[in-house]
Amino acid sequence: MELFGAIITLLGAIFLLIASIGLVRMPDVYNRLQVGTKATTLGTILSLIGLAIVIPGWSGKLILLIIFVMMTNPVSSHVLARAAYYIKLPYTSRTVVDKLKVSDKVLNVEMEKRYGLESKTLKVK
Amino acid sequence: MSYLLIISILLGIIMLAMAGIAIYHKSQVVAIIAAGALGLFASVMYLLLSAPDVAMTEAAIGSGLSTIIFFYVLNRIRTTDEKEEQQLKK
Amino acid sequence: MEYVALTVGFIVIMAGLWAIMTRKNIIRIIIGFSIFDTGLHIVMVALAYVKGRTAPILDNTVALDDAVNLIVDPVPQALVLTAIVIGLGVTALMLIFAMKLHREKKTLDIRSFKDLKW
Amino acid sequence: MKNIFIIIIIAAFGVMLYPLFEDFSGNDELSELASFYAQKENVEKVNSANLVTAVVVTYRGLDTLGEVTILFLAAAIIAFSLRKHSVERDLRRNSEIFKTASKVLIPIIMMVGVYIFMNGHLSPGGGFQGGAVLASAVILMLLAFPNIPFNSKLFAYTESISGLVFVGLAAIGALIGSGYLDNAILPLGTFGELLSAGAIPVIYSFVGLKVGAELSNILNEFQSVQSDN
Repeated sequence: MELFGAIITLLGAIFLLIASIGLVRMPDVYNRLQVGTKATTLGTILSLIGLAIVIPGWSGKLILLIIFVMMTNPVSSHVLARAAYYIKLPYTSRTVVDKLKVSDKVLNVEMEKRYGLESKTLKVK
Repeated sequence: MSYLLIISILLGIIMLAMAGIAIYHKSQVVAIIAAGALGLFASVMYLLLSAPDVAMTEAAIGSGLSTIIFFYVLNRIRTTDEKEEQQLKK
Repeated sequence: MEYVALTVGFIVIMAGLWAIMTRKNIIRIIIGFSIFDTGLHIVMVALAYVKGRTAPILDNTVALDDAVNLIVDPVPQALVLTAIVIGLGVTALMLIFAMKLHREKKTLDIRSFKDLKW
Repeated sequence: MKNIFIIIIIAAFGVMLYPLFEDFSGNDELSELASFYAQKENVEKVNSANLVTAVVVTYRGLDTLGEVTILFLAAAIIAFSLRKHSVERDLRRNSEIFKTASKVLIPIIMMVGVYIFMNGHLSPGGGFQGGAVLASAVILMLLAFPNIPFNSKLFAYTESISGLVFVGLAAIGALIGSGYLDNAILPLGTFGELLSAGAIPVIYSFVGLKVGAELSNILNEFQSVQSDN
Protein backbone atom coordinates (compact mmCIF):
# COMPACT_ATOMS: atom_id res chain seq x y z
CA MET A 1 0.00 0.00 0.00
CA GLU A 2 2.79 2.38 0.90
CA LEU A 3 4.62 1.57 -2.31
CA PHE A 4 1.47 2.25 -4.33
CA GLY A 5 1.09 5.66 -2.70
CA ALA A 6 4.74 6.43 -3.31
CA ILE A 7 4.39 5.53 -6.99
CA ILE A 8 1.41 7.87 -7.37
CA THR A 9 3.30 10.68 -5.60
CA LEU A 10 6.25 10.09 -7.92
CA LEU A 11 3.91 10.33 -10.90
CA GLY A 12 2.67 13.68 -9.60
CA ALA A 13 6.25 14.87 -9.16
CA ILE A 14 7.02 13.86 -12.76
CA PHE A 15 4.05 15.92 -13.94
CA LEU A 16 5.34 18.91 -11.96
CA LEU A 17 8.79 18.47 -13.50
CA ILE A 18 7.32 18.36 -17.01
CA ALA A 19 5.35 21.50 -16.20
CA SER A 20 8.47 23.34 -15.12
CA ILE A 21 10.33 22.26 -18.26
CA GLY A 22 7.40 23.46 -20.37
CA LEU A 23 7.42 26.78 -18.56
CA VAL A 24 10.90 27.44 -19.90
CA ARG A 25 10.29 25.85 -23.26
CA MET A 26 7.05 27.51 -24.37
CA PRO A 27 7.17 30.63 -26.57
CA ASP A 28 4.70 33.12 -25.09
CA VAL A 29 2.72 33.96 -21.96
CA TYR A 30 -0.47 32.17 -22.91
CA ASN A 31 1.19 28.86 -23.70
CA ARG A 32 3.19 29.09 -20.50
CA LEU A 33 0.06 29.70 -18.49
CA GLN A 34 -1.60 26.72 -20.07
CA VAL A 35 1.32 24.44 -19.28
CA GLY A 36 1.70 25.86 -15.81
CA THR A 37 -1.95 25.32 -14.98
CA LYS A 38 -2.93 21.99 -16.45
CA ALA A 39 0.16 20.00 -15.54
CA THR A 40 0.57 21.51 -12.08
CA THR A 41 -3.08 20.92 -11.23
CA LEU A 42 -2.80 17.25 -12.13
CA GLY A 43 0.62 16.95 -10.47
CA THR A 44 -0.55 18.50 -7.21
CA ILE A 45 -3.70 16.40 -7.10
CA LEU A 46 -1.73 13.19 -7.76
CA SER A 47 0.80 14.02 -5.03
CA LEU A 48 -1.99 14.69 -2.55
CA ILE A 49 -3.78 11.44 -3.48
CA GLY A 50 -0.54 9.53 -2.98
CA LEU A 51 -0.10 11.15 0.42
CA ALA A 52 -3.67 10.20 1.34
CA ILE A 53 -2.95 6.57 0.42
CA VAL A 54 0.22 6.48 2.51
CA ILE A 55 -1.34 8.15 5.55
CA PRO A 56 -5.09 7.39 5.59
CA GLY A 57 -5.68 9.46 8.71
CA TRP A 58 -5.18 12.68 6.80
CA SER A 59 -7.49 11.90 3.90
CA GLY A 60 -10.32 14.19 5.04
CA LYS A 61 -8.16 17.29 5.05
CA LEU A 62 -6.42 16.19 1.84
CA ILE A 63 -9.74 15.81 -0.01
CA LEU A 64 -10.64 19.34 1.04
CA LEU A 65 -7.24 20.50 -0.25
CA ILE A 66 -7.81 18.75 -3.58
CA ILE A 67 -11.20 20.45 -4.00
CA PHE A 68 -9.61 23.78 -3.15
CA VAL A 69 -6.78 23.31 -5.66
CA MET A 70 -9.25 22.25 -8.35
CA MET A 71 -11.23 25.44 -7.79
CA THR A 72 -8.48 28.01 -7.38
CA ASN A 73 -5.85 26.94 -9.89
CA PRO A 74 -7.87 27.22 -13.14
CA VAL A 75 -9.61 30.39 -12.01
CA SER A 76 -6.38 32.16 -11.13
CA SER A 77 -4.77 31.25 -14.42
CA HIS A 78 -7.92 32.38 -16.25
CA VAL A 79 -7.70 35.77 -14.57
CA LEU A 80 -3.98 36.03 -15.32
CA ALA A 81 -4.48 35.19 -18.98
CA ARG A 82 -7.31 37.70 -19.26
CA ALA A 83 -5.21 40.45 -17.72
CA ALA A 84 -2.34 39.56 -20.05
CA TYR A 85 -4.70 39.72 -23.02
CA TYR A 86 -6.05 43.13 -22.13
CA ILE A 87 -2.68 44.75 -21.56
CA LYS A 88 -1.82 43.41 -25.04
CA LEU A 89 1.11 41.15 -24.34
CA PRO A 90 2.36 39.82 -27.70
CA TYR A 91 1.51 36.37 -29.04
CA THR A 92 3.89 34.10 -30.85
CA SER A 93 3.87 34.38 -34.61
CA ARG A 94 2.13 31.02 -34.92
CA THR A 95 -1.12 32.09 -33.28
CA VAL A 96 -4.04 31.58 -35.66
CA VAL A 97 -7.29 32.38 -33.90
CA ASP A 98 -8.38 34.99 -31.35
CA LYS A 99 -11.78 33.94 -30.10
CA LEU A 100 -11.93 36.33 -27.17
CA LYS A 101 -11.94 39.29 -29.59
CA VAL A 102 -14.96 37.90 -31.42
CA SER A 103 -16.85 37.01 -28.27
CA ASP A 104 -16.01 40.35 -26.68
CA LYS A 105 -17.40 42.14 -29.73
CA VAL A 106 -20.59 40.12 -29.58
CA LEU A 107 -20.88 40.73 -25.86
CA ASN A 108 -20.28 44.45 -26.21
CA VAL A 109 -22.89 44.79 -28.96
CA GLU A 110 -25.39 42.92 -26.85
CA MET A 111 -24.62 44.99 -23.77
CA GLU A 112 -24.96 48.21 -25.73
CA LYS A 113 -28.35 47.07 -26.97
CA ARG A 114 -29.43 46.34 -23.44
CA TYR A 115 -27.85 49.01 -21.26
CA GLY A 116 -26.46 51.68 -23.54
CA LEU A 117 -22.87 52.69 -24.18
CA GLU A 118 -21.57 52.94 -20.64
CA SER A 119 -21.73 49.28 -19.87
CA LYS A 120 -18.48 48.51 -21.70
CA THR A 121 -16.50 49.41 -18.61
CA LEU A 122 -17.31 49.53 -14.97
CA LYS A 123 -17.62 52.84 -13.18
CA VAL A 124 -15.98 52.77 -9.78
CA LYS A 125 -16.10 55.44 -7.15
CA MET B 1 26.28 15.72 3.39
CA SER B 2 22.72 15.20 4.44
CA TYR B 3 20.00 16.06 1.95
CA LEU B 4 18.70 18.84 4.21
CA LEU B 5 22.07 20.57 3.87
CA ILE B 6 21.96 20.34 0.07
CA ILE B 7 18.39 21.67 -0.02
CA SER B 8 19.28 24.56 2.27
CA ILE B 9 22.33 25.48 0.17
CA LEU B 10 20.18 25.49 -2.99
CA LEU B 11 17.56 27.61 -1.22
CA GLY B 12 20.24 30.02 -0.07
CA ILE B 13 21.59 30.45 -3.59
CA ILE B 14 18.08 31.08 -4.94
CA MET B 15 17.39 33.60 -2.19
CA LEU B 16 20.58 35.53 -2.88
CA ALA B 17 19.71 35.57 -6.58
CA MET B 18 16.24 36.90 -5.75
CA ALA B 19 17.75 39.64 -3.58
CA GLY B 20 20.07 40.60 -6.45
CA ILE B 21 17.17 40.74 -8.90
CA ALA B 22 15.11 42.80 -6.46
CA ILE B 23 17.90 45.35 -6.16
CA TYR B 24 19.24 45.54 -9.69
CA HIS B 25 16.51 44.67 -12.20
CA LYS B 26 15.42 47.49 -14.49
CA SER B 27 11.71 46.92 -14.19
CA GLN B 28 10.11 47.80 -10.86
CA VAL B 29 7.39 45.17 -11.30
CA VAL B 30 9.99 42.41 -11.58
CA ALA B 31 11.81 43.82 -8.57
CA ILE B 32 8.68 43.73 -6.43
CA ILE B 33 7.86 40.17 -7.52
CA ALA B 34 11.44 39.12 -6.75
CA ALA B 35 11.12 40.57 -3.26
CA GLY B 36 7.92 38.56 -2.78
CA ALA B 37 9.62 35.41 -4.03
CA LEU B 38 12.45 36.05 -1.57
CA GLY B 39 9.84 35.94 1.20
CA LEU B 40 8.38 32.72 -0.19
CA PHE B 41 11.74 30.94 -0.28
CA ALA B 42 12.48 32.30 3.18
CA SER B 43 9.30 30.62 4.39
CA VAL B 44 10.58 27.28 3.04
CA MET B 45 13.82 27.96 4.92
CA TYR B 46 11.83 28.52 8.13
CA LEU B 47 10.14 25.19 7.58
CA LEU B 48 13.55 23.51 7.33
CA LEU B 49 14.58 25.27 10.53
CA SER B 50 11.47 23.68 12.13
CA ALA B 51 9.49 26.87 12.67
CA PRO B 52 6.10 26.19 11.01
CA ASP B 53 4.36 29.12 12.70
CA VAL B 54 6.83 31.61 11.31
CA ALA B 55 6.66 29.92 7.91
CA MET B 56 2.88 30.36 7.76
CA THR B 57 3.08 33.99 8.76
CA GLU B 58 5.81 34.77 6.26
CA ALA B 59 3.98 33.02 3.42
CA ALA B 60 0.74 34.84 4.14
CA ILE B 61 2.05 38.29 5.01
CA GLY B 62 5.59 38.69 3.75
CA SER B 63 4.98 37.33 0.28
CA GLY B 64 1.23 37.82 -0.14
CA LEU B 65 -0.12 41.02 1.35
CA SER B 66 3.00 43.17 1.13
CA THR B 67 3.39 42.39 -2.60
CA ILE B 68 -0.21 43.42 -3.13
CA ILE B 69 0.18 46.77 -1.38
CA PHE B 70 3.38 47.45 -3.35
CA PHE B 71 1.41 46.88 -6.53
CA TYR B 72 -1.39 49.19 -5.42
CA VAL B 73 1.10 52.00 -4.85
CA LEU B 74 2.90 51.29 -8.13
CA ASN B 75 -0.39 51.36 -10.04
CA ARG B 76 -1.36 54.66 -8.42
CA ILE B 77 1.97 56.28 -9.28
CA ARG B 78 1.89 54.99 -12.85
CA THR B 79 -1.64 56.25 -13.51
CA THR B 80 -0.82 59.76 -12.23
CA ASP B 81 2.27 59.79 -14.46
CA GLU B 82 0.15 58.80 -17.46
CA LYS B 83 -2.39 61.53 -16.68
CA GLU B 84 0.36 64.15 -16.59
CA GLU B 85 1.77 62.97 -19.88
CA GLN B 86 -1.64 63.31 -21.46
CA GLN B 87 -2.01 66.80 -20.05
CA LEU B 88 1.41 67.76 -21.38
CA LYS B 89 0.44 66.50 -24.81
CA LYS B 90 -2.65 68.66 -24.77
CA MET C 1 22.05 23.72 7.92
CA GLU C 2 21.75 26.41 10.54
CA TYR C 3 25.14 27.74 9.45
CA VAL C 4 23.88 28.05 5.88
CA ALA C 5 20.76 29.85 7.07
CA LEU C 6 22.82 32.18 9.26
CA THR C 7 25.22 33.04 6.42
CA VAL C 8 22.38 33.61 3.96
CA GLY C 9 20.62 35.80 6.51
CA PHE C 10 23.70 37.94 7.03
CA ILE C 11 24.28 38.36 3.30
CA VAL C 12 20.62 39.26 2.77
CA ILE C 13 20.90 41.88 5.54
CA MET C 14 23.97 43.36 3.82
CA ALA C 15 22.14 43.37 0.47
CA GLY C 16 19.22 45.21 2.02
CA LEU C 17 21.52 47.82 3.55
CA TRP C 18 23.28 48.22 0.22
CA ALA C 19 19.94 48.75 -1.51
CA ILE C 20 18.84 51.31 1.08
CA MET C 21 22.04 53.29 0.73
CA THR C 22 22.70 53.23 -3.00
CA ARG C 23 19.37 53.13 -4.83
CA LYS C 24 17.86 56.41 -5.99
CA ASN C 25 14.22 55.43 -6.41
CA ILE C 26 12.13 55.55 -3.24
CA ILE C 27 10.21 52.37 -4.14
CA ARG C 28 13.55 50.57 -4.47
CA ILE C 29 14.59 51.86 -1.05
CA ILE C 30 11.41 50.45 0.47
CA ILE C 31 12.05 47.11 -1.28
CA GLY C 32 15.54 47.18 0.26
CA PHE C 33 13.96 47.75 3.65
CA SER C 34 11.74 44.71 3.26
CA ILE C 35 14.73 42.60 2.16
CA PHE C 36 16.58 43.76 5.29
CA ASP C 37 13.57 42.70 7.36
CA THR C 38 13.52 39.21 5.84
CA GLY C 39 17.23 38.76 6.50
CA LEU C 40 16.84 39.72 10.15
CA HIS C 41 14.04 37.21 10.57
CA ILE C 42 16.12 34.44 9.02
CA VAL C 43 19.00 35.20 11.39
CA MET C 44 16.73 35.14 14.44
CA VAL C 45 15.08 31.85 13.50
CA ALA C 46 18.46 30.30 12.69
CA LEU C 47 19.78 31.29 16.12
CA ALA C 48 16.83 29.45 17.69
CA TYR C 49 17.53 26.17 15.88
CA VAL C 50 18.78 23.18 17.85
CA LYS C 51 20.40 20.30 15.99
CA GLY C 52 18.07 17.54 14.87
CA ARG C 53 15.00 18.62 16.79
CA THR C 54 11.42 19.27 15.77
CA ALA C 55 9.00 22.16 16.03
CA PRO C 56 7.80 23.26 19.49
CA ILE C 57 4.37 21.64 19.13
CA LEU C 58 3.57 18.82 21.51
CA ASP C 59 1.52 16.04 19.95
CA ASN C 60 1.73 12.27 19.47
CA THR C 61 5.29 12.33 18.18
CA VAL C 62 6.64 14.71 20.82
CA ALA C 63 6.03 13.30 24.28
CA LEU C 64 5.14 15.70 27.05
CA ASP C 65 7.60 14.22 29.52
CA ASP C 66 10.63 14.45 27.27
CA ALA C 67 9.80 17.71 25.51
CA VAL C 68 12.91 19.48 26.81
CA ASN C 69 15.10 17.14 24.77
CA LEU C 70 12.98 17.15 21.61
CA ILE C 71 11.97 20.68 20.63
CA VAL C 72 13.67 23.84 19.39
CA ASP C 73 13.60 27.19 21.14
CA PRO C 74 10.09 28.75 20.95
CA VAL C 75 10.92 32.26 22.21
CA PRO C 76 12.69 33.77 19.14
CA GLN C 77 10.02 32.23 16.92
CA ALA C 78 7.32 34.05 18.88
CA LEU C 79 9.26 37.31 18.57
CA VAL C 80 9.70 36.87 14.81
CA LEU C 81 5.97 36.15 14.52
CA THR C 82 5.12 39.60 15.84
CA ALA C 83 8.01 41.24 13.97
CA ILE C 84 6.68 40.10 10.58
CA VAL C 85 3.26 41.66 11.20
CA ILE C 86 4.83 44.91 12.41
CA GLY C 87 7.01 44.87 9.29
CA LEU C 88 3.90 44.83 7.11
CA GLY C 89 2.43 47.80 8.98
CA VAL C 90 5.64 49.80 8.71
CA THR C 91 6.00 48.98 5.01
CA ALA C 92 2.45 50.15 4.35
CA LEU C 93 3.19 53.39 6.21
CA MET C 94 6.36 53.98 4.18
CA LEU C 95 4.51 53.34 0.94
CA ILE C 96 1.80 55.85 1.88
CA PHE C 97 4.45 58.47 2.55
CA ALA C 98 6.18 57.64 -0.73
CA MET C 99 2.85 58.23 -2.44
CA LYS C 100 2.46 61.59 -0.72
CA LEU C 101 6.00 62.58 -1.72
CA HIS C 102 5.19 61.66 -5.30
CA ARG C 103 2.09 63.82 -5.10
CA GLU C 104 4.19 66.79 -3.96
CA LYS C 105 7.10 66.65 -6.38
CA LYS C 106 5.78 64.39 -9.19
CA THR C 107 8.91 62.31 -8.97
CA LEU C 108 10.28 59.48 -6.85
CA ASP C 109 13.95 60.33 -7.25
CA ILE C 110 15.48 60.73 -3.81
CA ARG C 111 17.90 63.37 -5.10
CA SER C 112 15.13 65.84 -5.79
CA PHE C 113 14.00 65.99 -2.17
CA LYS C 114 16.44 68.53 -0.81
CA ASP C 115 14.12 70.64 1.29
CA LEU C 116 16.00 69.94 4.48
CA LYS C 117 19.41 70.38 2.86
CA TRP C 118 21.02 73.77 3.34
CA MET D 1 33.78 57.47 -4.36
CA LYS D 2 30.48 57.60 -2.56
CA ASN D 3 30.04 53.86 -3.04
CA ILE D 4 33.36 53.18 -1.34
CA PHE D 5 32.12 54.92 1.80
CA ILE D 6 28.97 52.85 1.69
CA ILE D 7 30.99 49.67 1.28
CA ILE D 8 33.09 50.66 4.28
CA ILE D 9 29.97 51.31 6.35
CA ILE D 10 28.45 47.96 5.41
CA ALA D 11 31.74 46.19 6.08
CA ALA D 12 31.84 47.81 9.53
CA PHE D 13 28.31 46.56 10.11
CA GLY D 14 29.42 43.09 9.07
CA VAL D 15 32.32 43.20 11.50
CA MET D 16 29.84 44.16 14.19
CA LEU D 17 27.69 41.18 13.30
CA TYR D 18 30.59 38.73 13.03
CA PRO D 19 30.91 37.81 16.76
CA LEU D 20 27.34 36.54 16.61
CA PHE D 21 28.45 34.15 13.88
CA GLU D 22 31.66 33.16 15.61
CA ASP D 23 30.15 32.37 18.97
CA PHE D 24 27.37 30.39 17.39
CA SER D 25 28.60 26.81 17.49
CA GLY D 26 25.30 25.14 16.76
CA ASN D 27 23.04 24.82 19.77
CA ASP D 28 23.02 21.36 21.30
CA GLU D 29 20.45 22.03 23.97
CA LEU D 30 17.81 24.56 24.83
CA SER D 31 18.52 27.80 26.59
CA GLU D 32 17.52 28.13 30.22
CA LEU D 33 14.35 30.14 29.55
CA ALA D 34 13.12 27.80 26.84
CA SER D 35 13.73 24.71 28.92
CA PHE D 36 11.75 26.35 31.71
CA TYR D 37 8.86 26.79 29.29
CA ALA D 38 9.16 23.20 28.05
CA GLN D 39 9.18 21.46 31.44
CA LYS D 40 6.23 19.21 32.10
CA GLU D 41 4.76 21.02 35.09
CA ASN D 42 5.00 24.40 33.37
CA VAL D 43 3.41 23.07 30.17
CA GLU D 44 0.59 21.63 32.25
CA LYS D 45 0.10 24.99 33.95
CA VAL D 46 -0.70 26.55 30.58
CA ASN D 47 -1.98 23.38 28.87
CA SER D 48 -1.35 24.60 25.32
CA ALA D 49 0.12 22.10 22.87
CA ASN D 50 1.74 24.76 20.71
CA LEU D 51 4.47 26.32 22.82
CA VAL D 52 4.88 29.29 20.47
CA THR D 53 1.25 30.21 21.14
CA ALA D 54 1.83 29.85 24.87
CA VAL D 55 4.79 32.24 24.63
CA VAL D 56 2.94 34.73 22.43
CA VAL D 57 -0.28 34.87 24.42
CA THR D 58 0.66 34.35 28.04
CA TYR D 59 4.37 34.64 28.82
CA ARG D 60 5.00 37.42 26.32
CA GLY D 61 1.43 38.71 26.15
CA LEU D 62 2.44 42.31 26.74
CA ASP D 63 4.58 42.18 23.59
CA THR D 64 1.53 41.06 21.65
CA LEU D 65 -0.49 43.90 23.13
CA GLY D 66 2.16 46.40 22.05
CA GLU D 67 2.35 44.83 18.61
CA VAL D 68 -1.40 45.10 18.10
CA THR D 69 -1.20 48.71 19.23
CA ILE D 70 1.51 49.46 16.68
CA LEU D 71 -0.57 47.87 13.93
CA PHE D 72 -3.58 49.93 15.01
CA LEU D 73 -1.45 53.10 14.95
CA ALA D 74 -0.19 52.27 11.45
CA ALA D 75 -3.75 51.70 10.19
CA ALA D 76 -4.94 54.92 11.84
CA ILE D 77 -2.11 57.03 10.37
CA ILE D 78 -2.75 55.55 6.92
CA ALA D 79 -6.45 56.37 7.20
CA PHE D 80 -5.74 59.91 8.42
CA SER D 81 -3.13 60.82 5.85
CA LEU D 82 -5.27 60.16 2.79
CA ARG D 83 -7.63 62.61 1.20
CA LYS D 84 -11.02 61.32 0.23
CA HIS D 85 -11.94 63.03 -3.04
CA SER D 86 -13.09 60.07 -5.02
CA VAL D 87 -13.69 60.37 -8.73
CA GLU D 88 -15.23 57.84 -11.04
CA ARG D 89 -12.85 55.71 -13.00
CA ASP D 90 -13.28 53.12 -15.66
CA LEU D 91 -12.42 49.51 -15.04
CA ARG D 92 -12.64 46.46 -17.22
CA ARG D 93 -15.58 44.21 -16.51
CA ASN D 94 -14.53 41.18 -14.53
CA SER D 95 -15.29 37.90 -16.20
CA GLU D 96 -18.20 35.80 -15.02
CA ILE D 97 -15.92 32.90 -14.15
CA PHE D 98 -13.91 35.01 -11.74
CA LYS D 99 -16.98 36.53 -10.10
CA THR D 100 -18.73 33.19 -9.58
CA ALA D 101 -15.59 31.47 -8.35
CA SER D 102 -14.86 34.24 -5.88
CA LYS D 103 -18.44 34.03 -4.58
CA VAL D 104 -17.73 30.37 -3.81
CA LEU D 105 -14.19 30.90 -2.56
CA ILE D 106 -14.55 33.89 -0.21
CA PRO D 107 -16.57 31.99 2.46
CA ILE D 108 -14.19 29.02 2.22
CA ILE D 109 -11.12 31.23 2.68
CA MET D 110 -12.76 33.02 5.62
CA MET D 111 -13.59 29.63 7.15
CA VAL D 112 -9.97 28.55 6.77
CA GLY D 113 -8.87 31.74 8.52
CA VAL D 114 -11.27 31.12 11.41
CA TYR D 115 -10.08 27.50 11.62
CA ILE D 116 -6.47 28.65 11.75
CA PHE D 117 -6.97 31.01 14.66
CA MET D 118 -9.33 28.72 16.55
CA ASN D 119 -6.77 25.91 16.46
CA GLY D 120 -3.81 28.13 17.26
CA HIS D 121 -3.08 26.33 20.54
CA LEU D 122 -3.06 22.84 18.98
CA SER D 123 -1.43 23.17 15.56
CA PRO D 124 0.76 25.71 13.76
CA GLY D 125 -1.20 28.87 13.30
CA GLY D 126 -2.84 31.49 15.40
CA GLY D 127 -4.20 34.97 15.43
CA PHE D 128 -1.72 36.65 13.13
CA GLN D 129 -1.83 33.99 10.43
CA GLY D 130 -5.62 33.68 10.63
CA GLY D 131 -5.97 37.45 10.45
CA ALA D 132 -3.78 37.54 7.34
CA VAL D 133 -5.93 34.84 5.71
CA LEU D 134 -9.08 36.82 6.54
CA ALA D 135 -7.51 39.90 4.97
CA SER D 136 -6.68 37.93 1.84
CA ALA D 137 -10.36 36.92 1.58
CA VAL D 138 -11.26 40.60 1.84
CA ILE D 139 -8.80 41.51 -0.90
CA LEU D 140 -10.28 38.84 -3.16
CA MET D 141 -13.66 40.47 -2.55
CA LEU D 142 -12.27 43.92 -3.36
CA LEU D 143 -10.71 42.65 -6.59
CA ALA D 144 -13.75 40.72 -7.79
CA PHE D 145 -16.40 43.30 -6.95
CA PRO D 146 -14.68 46.70 -7.05
CA ASN D 147 -17.82 48.77 -6.53
CA ILE D 148 -19.17 46.78 -3.61
CA PRO D 149 -20.21 49.08 -0.74
CA PHE D 150 -17.35 48.40 1.65
CA ASN D 151 -18.62 48.74 5.19
CA SER D 152 -15.56 50.18 6.90
CA LYS D 153 -17.58 51.01 10.03
CA LEU D 154 -18.23 47.30 10.58
CA PHE D 155 -14.50 46.65 10.42
CA ALA D 156 -13.76 49.55 12.75
CA TYR D 157 -16.27 48.29 15.30
CA THR D 158 -14.98 44.71 15.03
CA GLU D 159 -11.48 45.96 15.57
CA SER D 160 -12.21 48.12 18.60
CA ILE D 161 -14.49 45.56 20.25
CA SER D 162 -11.84 42.85 19.80
CA GLY D 163 -9.19 45.12 21.29
CA LEU D 164 -11.44 45.87 24.26
CA VAL D 165 -12.16 42.17 24.84
CA PHE D 166 -8.43 41.39 24.63
CA VAL D 167 -7.52 44.01 27.22
CA GLY D 168 -10.55 43.15 29.36
CA LEU D 169 -9.72 39.43 29.49
CA ALA D 170 -6.16 40.33 30.41
CA ALA D 171 -7.41 42.57 33.21
CA ILE D 172 -9.75 39.83 34.48
CA GLY D 173 -6.69 37.63 34.64
CA ALA D 174 -5.04 40.24 36.85
CA LEU D 175 -8.13 40.42 39.07
CA ILE D 176 -9.01 36.78 39.69
CA GLY D 177 -6.04 34.88 38.25
CA SER D 178 -2.43 35.12 39.17
CA GLY D 179 -1.47 38.01 36.90
CA TYR D 180 -2.12 40.18 33.89
CA LEU D 181 -2.88 37.98 30.85
CA ASP D 182 -3.15 34.84 32.95
CA ASN D 183 -5.01 32.15 31.05
CA ALA D 184 -6.30 30.17 34.02
CA ILE D 185 -9.47 32.26 34.34
CA LEU D 186 -11.31 29.67 32.25
CA PRO D 187 -11.13 25.89 32.95
CA LEU D 188 -7.93 24.41 31.55
CA GLY D 189 -9.54 21.26 30.10
CA THR D 190 -7.69 18.19 28.92
CA PHE D 191 -4.45 18.54 27.03
CA GLY D 192 -4.80 18.51 23.25
CA GLU D 193 -8.51 19.22 22.83
CA LEU D 194 -10.10 22.19 21.16
CA LEU D 195 -11.62 23.62 24.33
CA SER D 196 -8.52 23.56 26.48
CA ALA D 197 -5.74 25.89 27.57
CA GLY D 198 -8.10 28.22 29.39
CA ALA D 199 -8.43 31.65 27.83
CA ILE D 200 -5.78 31.17 25.13
CA PRO D 201 -8.17 30.25 22.25
CA VAL D 202 -10.53 33.09 23.18
CA ILE D 203 -7.77 35.70 23.40
CA TYR D 204 -6.08 34.48 20.22
CA SER D 205 -9.38 34.47 18.33
CA PHE D 206 -9.96 38.07 19.23
CA VAL D 207 -6.38 38.94 18.29
CA GLY D 208 -7.05 37.26 14.94
CA LEU D 209 -10.25 39.24 14.39
CA LYS D 210 -8.45 42.45 15.31
CA VAL D 211 -5.50 41.82 13.02
CA GLY D 212 -7.81 40.77 10.18
CA ALA D 213 -9.95 43.89 10.53
CA GLU D 214 -6.90 46.16 10.67
CA LEU D 215 -5.24 44.61 7.62
CA SER D 216 -8.56 44.76 5.73
CA ASN D 217 -8.88 48.44 6.57
CA ILE D 218 -5.32 49.10 5.34
CA LEU D 219 -6.03 47.25 2.10
CA ASN D 220 -9.30 49.12 1.61
CA GLU D 221 -7.46 52.42 2.06
CA PHE D 222 -4.96 51.38 -0.61
CA GLN D 223 -7.81 50.36 -2.90
CA SER D 224 -9.62 53.66 -2.43
CA VAL D 225 -6.39 55.56 -3.11
CA GLN D 226 -6.54 54.18 -6.64
CA SER D 227 -9.50 56.38 -7.47
CA ASP D 228 -8.78 59.62 -5.64
CA ASN D 229 -7.71 62.71 -7.39
